[in-house]
Amino acid sequence: MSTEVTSAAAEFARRQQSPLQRVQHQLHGRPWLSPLFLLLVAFVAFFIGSATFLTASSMGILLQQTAVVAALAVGQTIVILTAGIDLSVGAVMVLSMMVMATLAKDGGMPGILALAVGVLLATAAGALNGLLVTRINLPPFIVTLGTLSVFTAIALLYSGGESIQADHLPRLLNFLGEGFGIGDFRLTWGIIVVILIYAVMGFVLSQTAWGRYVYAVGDDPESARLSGVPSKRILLAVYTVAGLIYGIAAWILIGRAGAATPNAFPDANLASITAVVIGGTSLFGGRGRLVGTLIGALIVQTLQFGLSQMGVDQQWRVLATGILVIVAVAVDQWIRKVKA
Amino acid sequence: MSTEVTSAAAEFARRQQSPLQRVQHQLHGRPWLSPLFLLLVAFVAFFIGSATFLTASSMGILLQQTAVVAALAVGQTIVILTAGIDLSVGAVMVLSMMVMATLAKDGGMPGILALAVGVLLATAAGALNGLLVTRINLPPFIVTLGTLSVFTAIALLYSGGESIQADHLPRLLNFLGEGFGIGDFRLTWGIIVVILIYAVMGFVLSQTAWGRYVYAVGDDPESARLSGVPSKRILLAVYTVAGLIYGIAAWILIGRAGAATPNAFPDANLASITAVVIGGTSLFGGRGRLVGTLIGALIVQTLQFGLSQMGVDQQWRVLATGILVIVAVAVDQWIRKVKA
Amino acid sequence: MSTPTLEVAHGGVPEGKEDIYAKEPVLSARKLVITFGRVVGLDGVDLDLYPGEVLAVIGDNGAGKSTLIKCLTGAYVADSGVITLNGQPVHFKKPQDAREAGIETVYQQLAVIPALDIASNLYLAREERRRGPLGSVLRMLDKKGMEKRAGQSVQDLGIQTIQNMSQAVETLSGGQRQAVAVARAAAFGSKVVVLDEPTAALGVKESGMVLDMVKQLRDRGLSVILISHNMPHVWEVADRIHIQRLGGRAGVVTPQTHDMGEGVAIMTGAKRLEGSS
Amino acid sequence: MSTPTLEVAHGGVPEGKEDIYAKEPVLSARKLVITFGRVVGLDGVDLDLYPGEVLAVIGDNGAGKSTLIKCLTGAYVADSGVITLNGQPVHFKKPQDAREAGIETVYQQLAVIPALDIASNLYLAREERRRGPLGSVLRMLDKKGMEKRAGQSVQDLGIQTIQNMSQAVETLSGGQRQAVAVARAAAFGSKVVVLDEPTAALGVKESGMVLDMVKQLRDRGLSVILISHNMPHVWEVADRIHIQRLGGRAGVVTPQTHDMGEGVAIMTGAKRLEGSS
Amino acid sequence: LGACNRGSSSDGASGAGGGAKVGVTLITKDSTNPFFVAMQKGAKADAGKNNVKLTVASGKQEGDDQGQITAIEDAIARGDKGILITPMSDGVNSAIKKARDAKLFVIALDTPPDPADTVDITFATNNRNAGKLDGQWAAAQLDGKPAVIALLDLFSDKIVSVDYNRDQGFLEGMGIDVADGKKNGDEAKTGKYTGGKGGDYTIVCNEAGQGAEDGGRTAMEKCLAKNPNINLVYTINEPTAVGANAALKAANKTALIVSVDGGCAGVGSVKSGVIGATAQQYPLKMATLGMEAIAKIARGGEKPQVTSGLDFFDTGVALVTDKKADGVDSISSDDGAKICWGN
Ligand SMILES: Nc1ncnc2c1ncn2[C@@H]1O[C@H](COP(=O)(O)OP(=O)(O)OP(=O)(O)O)[C@@H](O)[C@H]1O
Ligand SMILES: Nc1ncnc2c1ncn2[C@@H]1O[C@H](COP(=O)(O)OP(=O)(O)OP(=O)(O)O)[C@@H](O)[C@H]1O
Ligand SMILES: [Mg+2]
Ligand SMILES: [Mg+2]
Repeated sequence: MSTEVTSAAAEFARRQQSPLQRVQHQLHGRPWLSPLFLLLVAFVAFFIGSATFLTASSMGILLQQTAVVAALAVGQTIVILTAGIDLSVGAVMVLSMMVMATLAKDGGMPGILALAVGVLLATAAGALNGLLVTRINLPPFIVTLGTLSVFTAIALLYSGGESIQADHLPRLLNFLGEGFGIGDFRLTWGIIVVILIYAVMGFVLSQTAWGRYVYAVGDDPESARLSGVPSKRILLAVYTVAGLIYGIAAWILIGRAGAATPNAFPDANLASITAVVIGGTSLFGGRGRLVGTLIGALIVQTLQFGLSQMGVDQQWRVLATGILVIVAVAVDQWIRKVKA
Repeated sequence: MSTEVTSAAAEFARRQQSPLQRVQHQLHGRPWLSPLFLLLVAFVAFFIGSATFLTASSMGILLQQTAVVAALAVGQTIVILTAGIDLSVGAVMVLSMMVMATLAKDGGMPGILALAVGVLLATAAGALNGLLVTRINLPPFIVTLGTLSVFTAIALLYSGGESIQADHLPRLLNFLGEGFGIGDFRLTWGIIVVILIYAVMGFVLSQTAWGRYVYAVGDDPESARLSGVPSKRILLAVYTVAGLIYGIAAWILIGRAGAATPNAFPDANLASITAVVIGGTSLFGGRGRLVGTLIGALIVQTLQFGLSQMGVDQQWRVLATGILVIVAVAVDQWIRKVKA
Repeated sequence: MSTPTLEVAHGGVPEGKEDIYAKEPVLSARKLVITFGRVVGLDGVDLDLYPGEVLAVIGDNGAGKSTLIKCLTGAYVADSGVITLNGQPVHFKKPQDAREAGIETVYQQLAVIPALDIASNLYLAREERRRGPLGSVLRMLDKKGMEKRAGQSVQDLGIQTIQNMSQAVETLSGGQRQAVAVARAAAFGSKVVVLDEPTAALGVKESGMVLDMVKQLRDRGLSVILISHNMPHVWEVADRIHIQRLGGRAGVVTPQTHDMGEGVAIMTGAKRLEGSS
Repeated sequence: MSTPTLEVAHGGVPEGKEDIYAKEPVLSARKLVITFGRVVGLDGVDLDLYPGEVLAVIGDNGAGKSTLIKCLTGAYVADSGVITLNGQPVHFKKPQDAREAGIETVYQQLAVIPALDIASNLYLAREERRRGPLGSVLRMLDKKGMEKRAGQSVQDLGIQTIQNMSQAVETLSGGQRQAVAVARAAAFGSKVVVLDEPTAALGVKESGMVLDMVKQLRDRGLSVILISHNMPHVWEVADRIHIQRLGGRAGVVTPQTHDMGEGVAIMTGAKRLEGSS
Repeated sequence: LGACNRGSSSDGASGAGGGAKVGVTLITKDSTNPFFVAMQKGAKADAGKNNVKLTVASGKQEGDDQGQITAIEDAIARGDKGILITPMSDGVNSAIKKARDAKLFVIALDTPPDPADTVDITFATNNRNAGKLDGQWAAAQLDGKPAVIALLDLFSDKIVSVDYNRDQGFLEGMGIDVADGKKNGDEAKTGKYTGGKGGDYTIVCNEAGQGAEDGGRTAMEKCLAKNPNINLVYTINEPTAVGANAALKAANKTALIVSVDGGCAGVGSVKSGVIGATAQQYPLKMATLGMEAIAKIARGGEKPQVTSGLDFFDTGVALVTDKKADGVDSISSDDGAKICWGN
C-alpha cells in the first residue's frame, strides 16, 4: 500500500472538529471518564442551584450517605458481571445486622465475636446463593428472589421485629459510624472501609486471573467453560464474596443508623442495581468496571441530595430524579457513541 | 452405514427406564408441561393440607387474585423476550387507573371515554419507554427505572394521593369486577379479559412474523439486524403494546379493588417479572413461551393462597414462599435437564 | 518499494464479456473510509460491480474484506466515501435498507438466530403468510409451507444430514448452519448477492454446490460478490478479482490475465500491480 | 448395498511409521453414543489416536466430527461408550478435565471471550503471574509479558494485520479470531492437540503456517487430531484419516493407500470400504 | 415486657366460652414495622385465651393495597369469623365490604377507615391527635422562641394517611396553618405559630425517612445541610427520631425531637433525653380488644360500642415526656414504660 491510500483515513482523522466534539473525543477514549464528567456537571449545576450544596460538611454527608449503597453495589457488581443478579442484597445485610446486634446484646457476646459471626453468616448466605446457582443450575434471579424471602423472614423471626439501639451494642459494632473531620469535612471509618473494599476488589478484578474469569464467565459462559475456566467455582466464589461484602455493609449500616433494625434500607436491591447499571456495567454480564459503580452510586446520591438542598418538594423530587437518571445515562451514551 | 452401527444408538434408546424416568422423559419432550405438572403437584399438596383450598369458590378467588398480575406479566413477557425489562409496569398501570377514575369522577367524562383516554395514556407511556430505548439507545433497565419514578410522581401529583371509590365511577369502569358464577365458582369479566389477552398475544407471538421478530431481536439483536429484521420498529411496538396491556390491567384492577388508588400495587414489578421467569422465559431474551408466564403467575398465587388457607402466618408464609419458589424451579430444571 | 511489479489490470475486462462492462455498474463505491477508534478498517477503497458478473474479493486475514462488504450493505456506515446503486447515490443506514434495494448478504458471522429453527431462520424478515383471510387478516404464517420449502433449499445445497427440520440452528453443525445462511441469500437475492466466505465451513460436495449456485445466480443476471480464501474456487467462478490489502485495494485482476500464484503474491504484498496506488 | 467397495484399510498403518503403531494409543474411544433428543449425534464410534501421529477426521457436514471430538474432550459427556487415555478409562465431565489431562482443543466455534482482548484470550485459564511477591502473594498477572508473548504467537501464524493488540477479540476479523484460538492450543498442548477446522477462516499463507505448526507439534511427539474439509491439507499432513459418516465411522485410511477422490467417495457414501461396518 | 400493657385490656372479658375455635385474621399494613410486629405478637399471645385460631397476614409493604385485598379474600375463603385490619387506604374498602357481605365481622385497628362505617367498628387512636399533642407540647416548650422546624415524614413516593395525619396534626398543634390538611409540605415555609406563647417559625424541610433509623438519619442530614439552626424536629416514628438524633449528634447540634408511637424503645429514648416527647399509642390494646370482640360476637355476644362522641372506639393516646408543659396532658417516661409495647 502507498501513501496516497493511507491518506484517506488520515485525512478523515484530520477533519474539522468543534470544541464540543473534541471533549467528546477525549471522553470517548477514556470511557470511565464519562460518568465522572456527568458527576462533575451535576456538581456544577447544584452548586449554582443551591448555596448549601457544595460545602465541606455537605460533601462529607454526601459520602456518608453513599457509603452503604456503594458497599452493597460492589457485591452486586461482581454478581452482575457474571450475568447474574442479586435480589437478596438487602436481605442478607439485614439478617447479618440483626444477628450481630442480637448476639452482642442478648447473647452478651463480645463485639468482635458478634461481628465475626454476623459477617460469616452473610458469607454463608452468599455461598448458599452460589450453591443453588451452580449445583442446581437455577437462574440467579429465582435463587435470590427465593432467598430474599427466606432471609427476610428469618431476620424478622429471629429479631422478633424489634430494633436494637446503638447504646445496647459494644463500641466495635458502632465503630464505623465514628470518624474524623478535616475542618467541616467529616469522614467516617465506614467510608474508609468502603474505599478499601473498592480498592481491593478493583485490584482483584483487573489484576488477577480470578477477575478475568469473572468477566469471561459473564460474557460467554459456554466459551469460558470450553476454554477451561472453572466456571462453577468462580460463580460460587463470586456469590460468596458478595455475601461477605454485604456482611461488611451490615457493619457499616449499624454504625450509620445508630441501630440495627429489621426494616432498614428497604430499597437496597433496586438502589444497588441502579448504581451498577448507571456505572456502565451491562446487565448481560462480562462488561463493566467497578469504578463505574462507585461513580454510579455517587451520581444517584448526588441527585437526591442536590435536589433536596434546592428545596424541591418531595414528589417533584421523585419526578426529577427519574428524569435526571435518564438524562445522565443518555449523555453517557452520547459520549460513548460518537466516533473517535 | 449399516444396521450394526445404527443399533448402538437404538440400543441406548431401548435401555431400561424406571417409571419416574418415563414421566420425566414425557415431560422433557413437552417442556411447557413441566410447570403445569408443578402446578398440579402444588394443588394436590394443598388439597391435602387444607380443607378450604380446593373448593369451587376458592378456585374462583384464586383466579381473581391472579388476574391483574397475569395481565401485567403479558406485557412484561414480551419486553423480556426482547432482552429488555420493564420496571414501570406498576407505575404505568396506576397512572392510567388514576387518570381513568379522575376523568370519570371529577371531569364527569362518560365511562367509555375515560377508559379510552386512560388506556391510550398507558399506551403512550409504553411508547415513551420504547422511544427512549430505541432512539437514544438506553438500556431498558435505566429507561423504565426513570419512568417508574416519573409516572409514579405524576400519578401522585395528579391524584393528590386520594383514592376514588367505585361508587363514584361509571359502571363501565367497574365492569370487569363483575362476573358470573357457575355454582360457587365465580368468574369475573376481568378473568375473561385476561384469558383473551393471553389468547391474542399467544397467537401473535407464535403465529405471526411480528412474533418471530420479537424472539429474533431478543435472542441475537445483531443477527436480527443483519437479517433485515426492523429491530427498532419491533422494539418500539413491543413497549407500546406492553403499555396498552398495562392500561387494560388498570381497568381490571379498578374492578377488582373497587377503587382507584395511587398506591395500588407496589410490588407489581417484582411480581410480574417473577411470573415470567418462573414460567421459563429467559431474562436474556429470545427464549420462552407466553403460556409459561400464565402458569408462572398461577404457581406463585397458588403457593400464597394455599399457604394462607393452611393458616400459615405471614412471616412463615414469606419463608415458605421463598423456599417453594426455589424448589419449584429446581424441579422444573431437573425435568428439563434429563436426557430423553 | 522494491517489490516486483506486475502488468496493470486495473479495470481489466474478462474476455468474451465485454458487453457487461460497457454497462453502468450496478453497485459502485468510491473512497470508502471507516475507522474503529485507532484501528483503520478501510482506507479509501473503490469498488465496481457490474450487472451479471461474479466479482471475487480476496485478501489476507484482516485485509478489510468483511468490513468492505459491511459498508456496502448497510451493516456499517462508512465514515466517508460514496456508494451508488445503478448510478444513484445511496445511504444505507441499516442492512434492511440494502435488502430492500435488492442486495442480499451472507455475512461471515452468518447472522442466524440461534434459538429459532431452520425454516424460521431461512424466512426471517421474508415470512410468507397463509392464503386466504387467515393470512391476510390474521396475518398467520404459512409455517408448514415455509418448513417444506426450507428443507428443499437446504437439501439443494447438498446438506442431507439434518435429521429434524425443527431443530434450533444453534444445535446445527457449523456447515449446516452456514448452508442455512447461504440458502437464504440464494432464495431472496433480486439484484446483488454478497457472500462472505460462504464455503468456509462446508464440505467438498457442499462447497461445489454453492459454486454451482453462484454460477446460476450469475446466469440469471444477478451480480455476485464472493469473498473467499479458496483460490481454486475463486479462479473457477470469478469474472474479476478485487484484491484487498491492508485496508486498501491492491488492484483488480481477471482470472485470465493473472494466475493464482500472482493473485496470492499481490494479496500478500510479495508483488504489486504496476501503477497501482 | 450396491455401492462399490474399496480395499480394507481399517487400522492401516502408514509406511515407515510402524513403530508408532506398535505402541499403545494415547487416546482411544469405543462405541461412543450420544443423542440429542430425537437426533442421533454419534452412533457407536471407535477411534484410536497414537502418540506422535496426526489423525485427520473428515466427513460431510453434520457427519458428527465436531460431536465426536467434543465427546473426547469433555465438552459433551457421551451417553454410553468408553474413553481411555494411555490405556486408563477416563471420565471427562468438563473441558477443564481434559485440559488438565494434557488435551488442548480448538473448537469449531472457537470458544473465545468476545469482550476480552487478544492476550487475555490466549492466556485464558493459563494466566502467568508476575515474578516476586506481587505475583506469588498478590497474585498479580504479568499483563505486559503475556501481551508481548501473545503478539508473538499470533504473528507466528502469519497474522500481521492486527493493528492494536489490546483490541477485544469481538472486533477482530474472522481469520484473526481463529488465529487467536489456534495459537492458544499450539502454545499449551502437552499431549494431544485437537483442531476442529482450524484453517476454515484463514487465508492461504496463514493456513500454510497452521499446517507447519501441526507438523511441528507432531515432531515434538504430540498427537494431533485434525478436522478439516480441505482435502489437500489433510492428505498433506495426516498420518491416518478417520472417515466419519452419518454419525458413524465409515473407516480409517492412510494417504498412501487411498487418494483424495477415494476419500471423498467414502465420505459421501459413493464407495465404501470392504468389510467395514 | 410487652405483657405489662396487655393486662389493662384483656382483664374483663376473655370470652373463652367453650365451643370450637373461632377463626380470626389479623391483617396489618406490613410485617416489618415494629408497631405492626408488636400488634401481631400481642394478638398471637392472646389468641389462645380467647380460643381463637389466629392467622396473621399483611401487605408486602406500606401501600400494598393489593396484598391486603388478597388477605381479606383469603380470610373469606378460609371461613374465618372475623377480620382485624389496619386498612392501608380506602382502596381496600370494597374488599372489606365483600367480607362483611360474607358475614365476617370486620374491625379496623389503628387507622379508621373512610367512611367509618366501612367496618363494623374501629379500635384506633387518632393519629392526627397524636401529632397535635406533639405540636402543642413543642410550642409550649419553645416558649415564644422562633421555631426552626424539620419535618421527617414517611414516604416521598407514596401518600398514606398516617403520614399526613401525624405531620399535619403536629403543625396544627403548633398552631400553623396547614393549607390542605391531607397534603404534607404545602404550608407556608415561614410565618407565625400560635401555639404556646406563639412566635415565628421556619419550616426547613419535609424529608422522607422510610420510618427507619438509616432513612431518618439521611433525612435529617439533608435538613441540617440546608439549615444548621434547626431546633425542632418532628419525626413520623421513633426509629426515625433515633436516626435524626444520630445526625444531630454527628453535627454537634441539639434540637427538640418529637415523635409518635410510644414503643418501649421510644419511651426509653424519652427517658434518656433523646426524644423530647412522644405520643404513645397502644397497638396491643387495639389487637386484643378487637379479638375479644370478635370472639364474643362469634359466640353470640354483644357488639362493642364506639366511644361516645367519636365514630370509633378510642384506644387512647398519651403524650410521654419528662418535661411537662402547661396545658398539655402528659405522662412521665416511667409511667409510659409501664404500658409501652415492644421491648
Ligand atoms: N468493530 C471493530 N472494531 C475494531 N476493529 C475492527 C472492527 N471490525 C473490524 N476491525 C478490524 O479491521 C480489520 C479488517 O477486518 P475485516 O473483518 O474486514 O477483515 P477480513 O478481510 O474480512 O479478514 P478475514 O479474512 O479474517 O475475515 C481487522 O484488523 C479488524 O481487526
Ligand atoms: N446440541 C445438539 N442438539 C441437537 N442436535 C445436535 C446438537 N449438536 C449436534 N447436533 C446434530 O448432530 C449432527 C452432527 O453434528 P456435528 O457438529 O458433529 O457435525 P460435523 O461433522 O462437525 O459437521 P460440520 O462439518 O458441518 O462441522 C448434526 O446433524 C447436528 O445437527
Ligand atoms: Mg472477513
Ligand atoms: Mg463441525
